[in-house]
Amino acid sequence: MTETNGARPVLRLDQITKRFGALTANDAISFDLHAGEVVALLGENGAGKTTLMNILFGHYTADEGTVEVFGQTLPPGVPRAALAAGVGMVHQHFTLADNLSVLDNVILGTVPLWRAGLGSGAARRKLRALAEDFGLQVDPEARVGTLSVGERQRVEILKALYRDARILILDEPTAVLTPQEAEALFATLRRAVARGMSVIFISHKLHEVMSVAHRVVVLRHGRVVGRVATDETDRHALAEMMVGAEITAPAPRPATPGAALMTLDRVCTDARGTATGLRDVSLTLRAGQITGLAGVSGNGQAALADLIGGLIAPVAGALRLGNAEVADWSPRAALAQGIGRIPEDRHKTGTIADFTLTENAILEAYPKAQFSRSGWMRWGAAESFARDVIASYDVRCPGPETPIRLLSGGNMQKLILGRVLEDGPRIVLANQPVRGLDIGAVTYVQEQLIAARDGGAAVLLISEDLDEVLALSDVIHVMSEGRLSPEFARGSMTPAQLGVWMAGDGFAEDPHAA
Amino acid sequence: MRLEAIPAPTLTRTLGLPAVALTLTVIAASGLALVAGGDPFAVLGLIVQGAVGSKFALLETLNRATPLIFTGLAVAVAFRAKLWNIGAEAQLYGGAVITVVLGTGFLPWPAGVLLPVLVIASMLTGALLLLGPAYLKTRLGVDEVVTTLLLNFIALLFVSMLLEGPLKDPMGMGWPKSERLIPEARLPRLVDGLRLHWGFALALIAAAAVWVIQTRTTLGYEMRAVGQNPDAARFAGIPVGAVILKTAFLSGGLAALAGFSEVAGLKGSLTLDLSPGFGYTGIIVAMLALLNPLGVVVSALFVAGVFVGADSMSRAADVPTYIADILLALALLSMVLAILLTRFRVVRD
Amino acid sequence: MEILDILLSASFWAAAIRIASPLIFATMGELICERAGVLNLGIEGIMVAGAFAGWMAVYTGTDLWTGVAVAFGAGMLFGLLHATLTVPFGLSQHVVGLGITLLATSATYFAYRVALPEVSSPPRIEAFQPYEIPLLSDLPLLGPALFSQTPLTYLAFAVAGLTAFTLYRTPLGLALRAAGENPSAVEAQGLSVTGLRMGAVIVGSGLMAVGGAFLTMSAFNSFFFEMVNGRGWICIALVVFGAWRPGKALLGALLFAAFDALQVRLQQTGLGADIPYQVFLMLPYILSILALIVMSRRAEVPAALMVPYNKGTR
Amino acid sequence: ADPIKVAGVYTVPVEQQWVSRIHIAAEAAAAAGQITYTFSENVANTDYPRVMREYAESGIELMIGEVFAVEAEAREVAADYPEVAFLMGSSFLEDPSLPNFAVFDNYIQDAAYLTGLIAGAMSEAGNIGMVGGFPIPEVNRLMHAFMAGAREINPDVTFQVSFIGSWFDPPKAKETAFAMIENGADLLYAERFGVSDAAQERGLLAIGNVIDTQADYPDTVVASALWHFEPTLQAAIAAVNAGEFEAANYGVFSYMREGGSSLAPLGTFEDKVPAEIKTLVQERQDAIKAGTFTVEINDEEPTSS
Ligand SMILES: Nc1ncnc2c1ncn2[C@@H]1O[C@H](COP(=O)(O)OP(=O)(O)OP(=O)(O)O)[C@@H](O)[C@H]1O
Ligand SMILES: Nc1ncnc2c1ncn2[C@@H]1O[C@H](COP(=O)(O)OP(=O)(O)OP(=O)(O)O)[C@@H](O)[C@H]1O
Ligand SMILES: [Mg+2]
Ligand SMILES: [Mg+2]
Repeated sequence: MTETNGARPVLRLDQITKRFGALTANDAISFDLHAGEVVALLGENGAGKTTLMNILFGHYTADEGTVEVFGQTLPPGVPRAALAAGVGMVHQHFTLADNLSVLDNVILGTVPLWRAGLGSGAARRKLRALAEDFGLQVDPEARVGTLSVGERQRVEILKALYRDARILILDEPTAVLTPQEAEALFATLRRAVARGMSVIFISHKLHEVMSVAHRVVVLRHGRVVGRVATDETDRHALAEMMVGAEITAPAPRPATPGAALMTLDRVCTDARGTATGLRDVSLTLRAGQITGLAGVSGNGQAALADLIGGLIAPVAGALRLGNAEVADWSPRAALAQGIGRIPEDRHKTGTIADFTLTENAILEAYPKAQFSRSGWMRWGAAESFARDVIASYDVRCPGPETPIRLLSGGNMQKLILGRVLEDGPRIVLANQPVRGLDIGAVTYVQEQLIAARDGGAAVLLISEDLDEVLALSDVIHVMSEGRLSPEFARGSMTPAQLGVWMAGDGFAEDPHAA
Repeated sequence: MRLEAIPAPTLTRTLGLPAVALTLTVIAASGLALVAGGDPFAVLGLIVQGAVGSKFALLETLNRATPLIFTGLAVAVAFRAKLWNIGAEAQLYGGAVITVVLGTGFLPWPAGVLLPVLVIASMLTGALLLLGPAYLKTRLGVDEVVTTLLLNFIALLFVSMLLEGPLKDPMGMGWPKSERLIPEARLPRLVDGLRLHWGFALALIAAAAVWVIQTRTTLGYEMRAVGQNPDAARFAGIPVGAVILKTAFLSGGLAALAGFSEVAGLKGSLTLDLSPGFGYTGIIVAMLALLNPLGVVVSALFVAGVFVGADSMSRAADVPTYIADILLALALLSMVLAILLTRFRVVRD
Repeated sequence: MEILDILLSASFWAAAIRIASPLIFATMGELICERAGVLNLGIEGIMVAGAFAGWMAVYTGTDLWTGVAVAFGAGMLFGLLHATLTVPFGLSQHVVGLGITLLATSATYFAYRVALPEVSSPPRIEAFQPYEIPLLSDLPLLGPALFSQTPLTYLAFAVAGLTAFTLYRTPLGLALRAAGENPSAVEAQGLSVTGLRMGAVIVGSGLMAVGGAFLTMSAFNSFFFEMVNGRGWICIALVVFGAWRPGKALLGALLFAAFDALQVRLQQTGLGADIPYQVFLMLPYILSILALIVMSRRAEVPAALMVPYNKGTR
Repeated sequence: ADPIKVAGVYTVPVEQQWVSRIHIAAEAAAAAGQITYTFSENVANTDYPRVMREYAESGIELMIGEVFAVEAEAREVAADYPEVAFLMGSSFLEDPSLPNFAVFDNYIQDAAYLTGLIAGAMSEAGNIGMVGGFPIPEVNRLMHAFMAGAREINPDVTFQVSFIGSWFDPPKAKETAFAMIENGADLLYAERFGVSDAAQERGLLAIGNVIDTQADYPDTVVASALWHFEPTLQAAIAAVNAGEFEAANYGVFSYMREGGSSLAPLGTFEDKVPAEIKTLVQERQDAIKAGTFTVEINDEEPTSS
C-alpha cells in the first residue's frame, strides 16, 4: 500500500486496534495524513470510524498501536496532549455547554485554570479575526443554547481553529446541516486546507466525499477495506466498497394521486423559544402521493411536523382530515386518525433507550385492545408483534428482548419504520427519516416509504437533503421562515430554483418577489 | 479510569463482592469497637446475634423493616418515573395523622370495616401530599426535590401543632401526643407476645402489588416510559403529566401506609418522633434495591437487620450506640459500590 | 413591638445576618458542587462533622482559626469520599449523599462520646467574639447590623464573593460551570471532568463544614448533638431558590434568616399569643416554596446535574 | 449485697440537662458500689421498647429512663418482664396491676418558685424572658412556679414566653433570647442551653434550671432550681434490695422536702441579692420543707403577658 505523498506525514496511525469486550471495533488500522490534505473516512454504521477518531483524540485508549503527530508519539488517552499537538476535533455529537456564551465555549480549557481573569478581550479579538478569515460568522456573546445547529457547528470549528489546530477531524459534520450550510462548511475547509491544514472528514454522503476529499479510506467491520484517491473513483464504486455489495438507489414510478386526506388551511402556530412557528400555511396531502418538504433547518419544519403529529394545535386556521375539521388534537388523536409518524430524532423522541425492542415496538399502540385489556398488558401479543416487525423490516438484532440502545441507528430506524407502517397508516409523516444512516439503510427506508405511497398512503417527507427530496417527491413545497411555498410538480424545478425559495425569496409578501 | 459493563458477571463476582463489602464493614466496626474500649472480636457475633440470633431479635428486625418496605416502595415507584420524591417522611406523617383522626373513635366501626377504611384514607392523604409538588412540577416546572424536602419540615411542624392542639390527648398529661386508637383500629399481631404485626404482611402484599403494577399493567409501562424518556413518551401519545400525577398518587399512598402501619400496628398513638427518618432511609433502601419492588423487601430487611444487630451489639459490647449508624452507613456505601462492581469493571486508560 | 419597628431595628438585621452566616457557607459549598454537576446530600452530616471538628480542635488547644481550618479539612475528607463514589464510580448521588450524612453524623457522635465520655454539661470554648470594623461600625443602622459581627461572618460574605468571582471571572469557574452543563464539552477541551467535579465536591464540602463550625465557634461555644438541626437541607433549597447563582443564593440565605429572626420576634407580639408557635416556624419553609413557584419559570438547572459522566460511554 | 444491675435508657444524649441528673446519680451509685450501670442514649422512641426488651433479656434488675412518649408500650414491656424493676419518668401514675412499674418526674416547682422570688427582685425592668424547648408539663409547671414567685415580688412583671421547637438548638435558643432582650427583657429564664449565653453577652442576668451553671456564667446566673435524682434512685435501690419494689409514684422524691430539689447556692450573687429577699426565700424554703407552704402545680402551656 503506497501513500501518495512522499513528504513526512503530519499524522500517522499505526496498527490501531480497539476491542470492546468481544467486539473488535478497530482492527489494526493504519493510515497517514499529509499537510494540506483532506482524507475522507467512509464506512457503514458501526464500522469503527468514530472509535478510531476517539482514539486519535485521546478519548479512548487503543489496545494496540500508536498515534504519531508531527513525528511525536501521543501519550494514549490524553485529549489535552492531542489538543496541544494541534489536533482539533468536531465530534459527531456536539460538545458545547448550552449555558455558556460562544466565547466562553471557545476559551474553555485554553487558559490555565488557576488564573484570576479570563482574558476575554484578547480572546474576543482573536475569535473575531478567525471568524472573518474563515467565513464563520457567529456572535461571540450569544448563548450557545440559543444557536441553530449550523451556528453550533461553526462554533465547534472555531474552537479548533482558536487552538491553532493543524489537523482537523470532522465526524459526520454535515449530517445535520442544510445544503447551503454544508457548502459554507466546505468553503471553510478549502480555505483551511489552502493554509496547510489537514483534515479528516467522516460522512455517509458520497457526493460530499467526492467533492471535498483528496483521498478516501474505507472501513468495514473495523478493518481498512480500501484506500483510493477521489479522482480515481466514483460514488458507485465507493458505495460498493463500503457495503461489500452492489447498491441500487430506488427509482420511483410516477404516482397516481387520490383524494385529499389532510388539509391545512391558513394555519398559524406559536413560535417556541428559538423555533419558528407556522405562518398562514396551507397544504394538502393526497393519497398515493409523496409530498416533499425542502428548506433550511429551523424554518418551521419542526412546527409543521409537531402539528401533524398531534403535539401542537393550530392557533389560527383549520386542520382538516378528509372534510372534518379536527377539534381535540393530540398524539393519541393523530394516531387514531391513522397518522403514522417517524420522528426527527430517533434517540430523543423516537425510542426509549433502555426499553427492549418489544417495549419500543408498542410505544404508540399499547392502549389498543391487541396489546392491553382493561389496564393489563398482553406481553405475549406485544412480543409476537415485535417479532413480526423485526422479521418483516429486517431489523438486525439479537432478539426482541434486546434493549434498543444496543442497536445501530439504521436498525433503530427500521424498528420505528415497522412500528409506523405495520398498521397501514393513511398518512405518513416522515421527518428526516434517513438522517445519519448509511447507504444500505437509506435505500431500505426509502423503498419502504415508496411502498407505503404505492399502497395508497399520503406521505409527507421532510428532509434537509435536497437530493433526497428531489429523488422521492411527487410534489415539492419549500419552507422559509414559517411560510410555505406553492406546490411544485416533480421535475418542474431545478435545485437552484428551489434554493431561491429556500433563501426566502419568491414569497408573496416579500417585497423582492416577482 | 473508566467503567466498562460486564456482559455476563460470574456468580463469584455477583456474590463475592458484596461479601467483601460486608467483611470490610465488619472489620471497620471492630476497629471502632477497639477504639471505644470494646472487644473487637465479639463484634460480628454480636451483630448477627442481635439481628437474627433469637426469635425476639428476628421479629424486631422484621418490625423495623416494615416501615422501610413501605417508604422504600414509595421511593422506588417515584424514582422509576423520575419523580424525585424526597418527601416520604411527610407522607408518612400524613398517613399517621389521618389514622389517628379517624381511628380514635371518630368512626366507631368494627375492625373488618374500619381497617380497610383507614388504609384507604391513609393512602389518599399521603397521595394528596405528593400531588401538590407533582402538580407544581408538571405545570410550572418547580423542582420537586426541594418542594418535597421542605414539605417534610412543614409536615412535622404541622403534626406538632396538631399534637399540641386539636389532636392532643386530653388524658395525656399535657404531653404532645394523640389519643390512643380504639382496639378496632389496631392491626393485630402476627405473633402473640411480640411486637410483629400485620403491617409487615401488608408491606409484603404492597411489594407484590407494586411489582405486578410495574410489570403487568399499562400504568407500570407508562410510568417506566415517562421516567426513562419523557420526550419519547410524550411523542408516542402517553399523557406524561397525568402519568406523573398517578405515580405521585401511588408513591405518596405507599409512604403514608408506613405511617398507618406504625401507628395502627406498633404504637397505637401518634407522637412527633414516630419516624426516626424512615422516609429518608427509604431512599437508600430503594436505590440499594435498584428500584425493584421485590428487591425493596430484601434491602429493607438488610438495612433493618444491620441496624438492629449493630444497635444490640453496641449494648452488649458496651460501646457508644452511635456505632450502629456508622455501621449502617458503611454497609450501605460499600454495598452500593459492590453492587455496581458486580456489573461493571474498572478499566484504566 | 410591631412588625415595622422590628424591621427597622439594627438588632433585627444583625440577628438576620448572624443566622444567615452558617447558611451562606454551606449554601456556597452546595452551589459549587451542583454547578459542577453533583448534588451533595451529605451536607447535613458534613455540617455536623465540621461543627464538631472545629470545636474539638479549639477545645484541645489550637487557636480559633486553626479550628476553622480543621473543620474545613474534615469537610474535605467527607467530600473526598462523596466525590470518589459519585464521580468516577458514578453511584447514585441520592444514596451516597444520604449515606454520607448518616456516616458523618454518627461518626461525629461516636467520636464525641469516645473523646468526652464523662461529661455531663457540655464543655465550652472561647468562641469568636464580635469585631467592630472601625469607622464602618459607626454607620447608623448598617454599622451595628453589618459591621459588628464576628470574623466568621465577614468570612462568610467573603466566601460568597469569592465564589461568585471564581465562577464568573476565572477559567476555573468557567470549567466548573461547563462541567455541570455538558461534561463532554469539558472533556473535548482537554480538561478532566473527574478532576473538576471531585475538586468542586471536596472544596464545597469543606465550606459546608465551616458552616457547621460557625455554629460551635461563633454562634455558640459548645458542641451539641443535633445542633445543625436541618440547616443543611435548608441550604439545598437555598441553592435552588438562588437559581444556582451565588448572589441570589446569598440573598435567599439573608431572606430566610430574616424570616427566622422575624418569627422569633413575632412570637413576642400580640400575634404570638394567638397563633401556635409552629406556624411561625413554618413560615420560612412556606415562603421558600412560594418563592420557588414564583421564579420557577426562569430557573436554569445545570443540565448535567445528577448525571454521572463516564468517559467512553454514551 | 451484690450490686444491682441497672440500665438507663434515654431518648436524648446524657448531656441534656434533665437526663444528666439521672445519669450523674446513677454513676455516683455505681462508683459507690451499690449498682453496676450501663446505658443507651439518644434512643428513638420507635426503638425504645426494643432496647428495654434487650436489657430485660440480658438480666438487668432495675431499669431507669423516660417513657413520656411510649407509655403504653413501655408498660407492655414491663408486663412481659415481671422480674425486672422499672423506674420510669412518666407523666402518668403507677398502675397497681403492674407491680414492677414505678414512675417519677421532676417535680422541682418548689425550687423554681424560689428562683422566681429572686428574679422578681432582680429584674429592674420587670420584663422577664423565658425560652423553652417544647411546652410539655415538665417545662410548663416549672415556668408557672417561677412566674408565680416573680409576680409575688413584683405584681407588674411581664413575661415573654417562647418555645423553639427543639430540645437541642442552642444557637436558636440564643437568638430567641436576644430577641427578648431587644424587646426589653433584662432577666432570662434559661430553660435551654444557649439562653444564659445571650444574657452573658449582653451583660444581663439569668436564672438556671435543673442544673447549676453558675460556674460557667459567674456574672450572669443568679440562682438555679436544681433537681437531684439521688433520693429517687436511692429509694428504688433500697426497694429492690429489700425485694419490695412495687408500683409507686416516686415523684415525691423530687420535692424539696425529700431533698429532690434545691435552690442552688447564690454563690457569686450572694451579696447582690437584696437581704430582705434572701430572708423571704429562706422563710418560704423552710415552710415548704415543713409542709406548711405548697407551690401550685400547673401543667398548662404558659403564654406571654
Ligand atoms: N463505548 C463503547 N462500548 C462498547 N462498544 C462500543 C463503544 N463505542 C463503540 N462501540 C462499538 O464499536 C463499533 C464501532 O462504533 P463506531 O461508533 O466507531 O462506529 P462508526 O463507524 O462511527 O458508526 P457511525 O457511522 O454510525 O457513526 C460499534 O459497532 C460498537 O459496537
Ligand atoms: N455504549 C455503547 N455500548 C455498546 N455499543 C454502543 C455504545 N454506544 C454505541 N454503541 C454502538 O455503536 C454503534 C454506532 O453508534 P452510534 O451512536 O454512532 O449509532 P449510529 O448508527 O451512528 O446512529 P446515529 O447516527 O443515529 O447516532 C451502534 O452499533 C451501537 O450499537
Ligand atoms: Mg460514528
Ligand atoms: Mg452515526
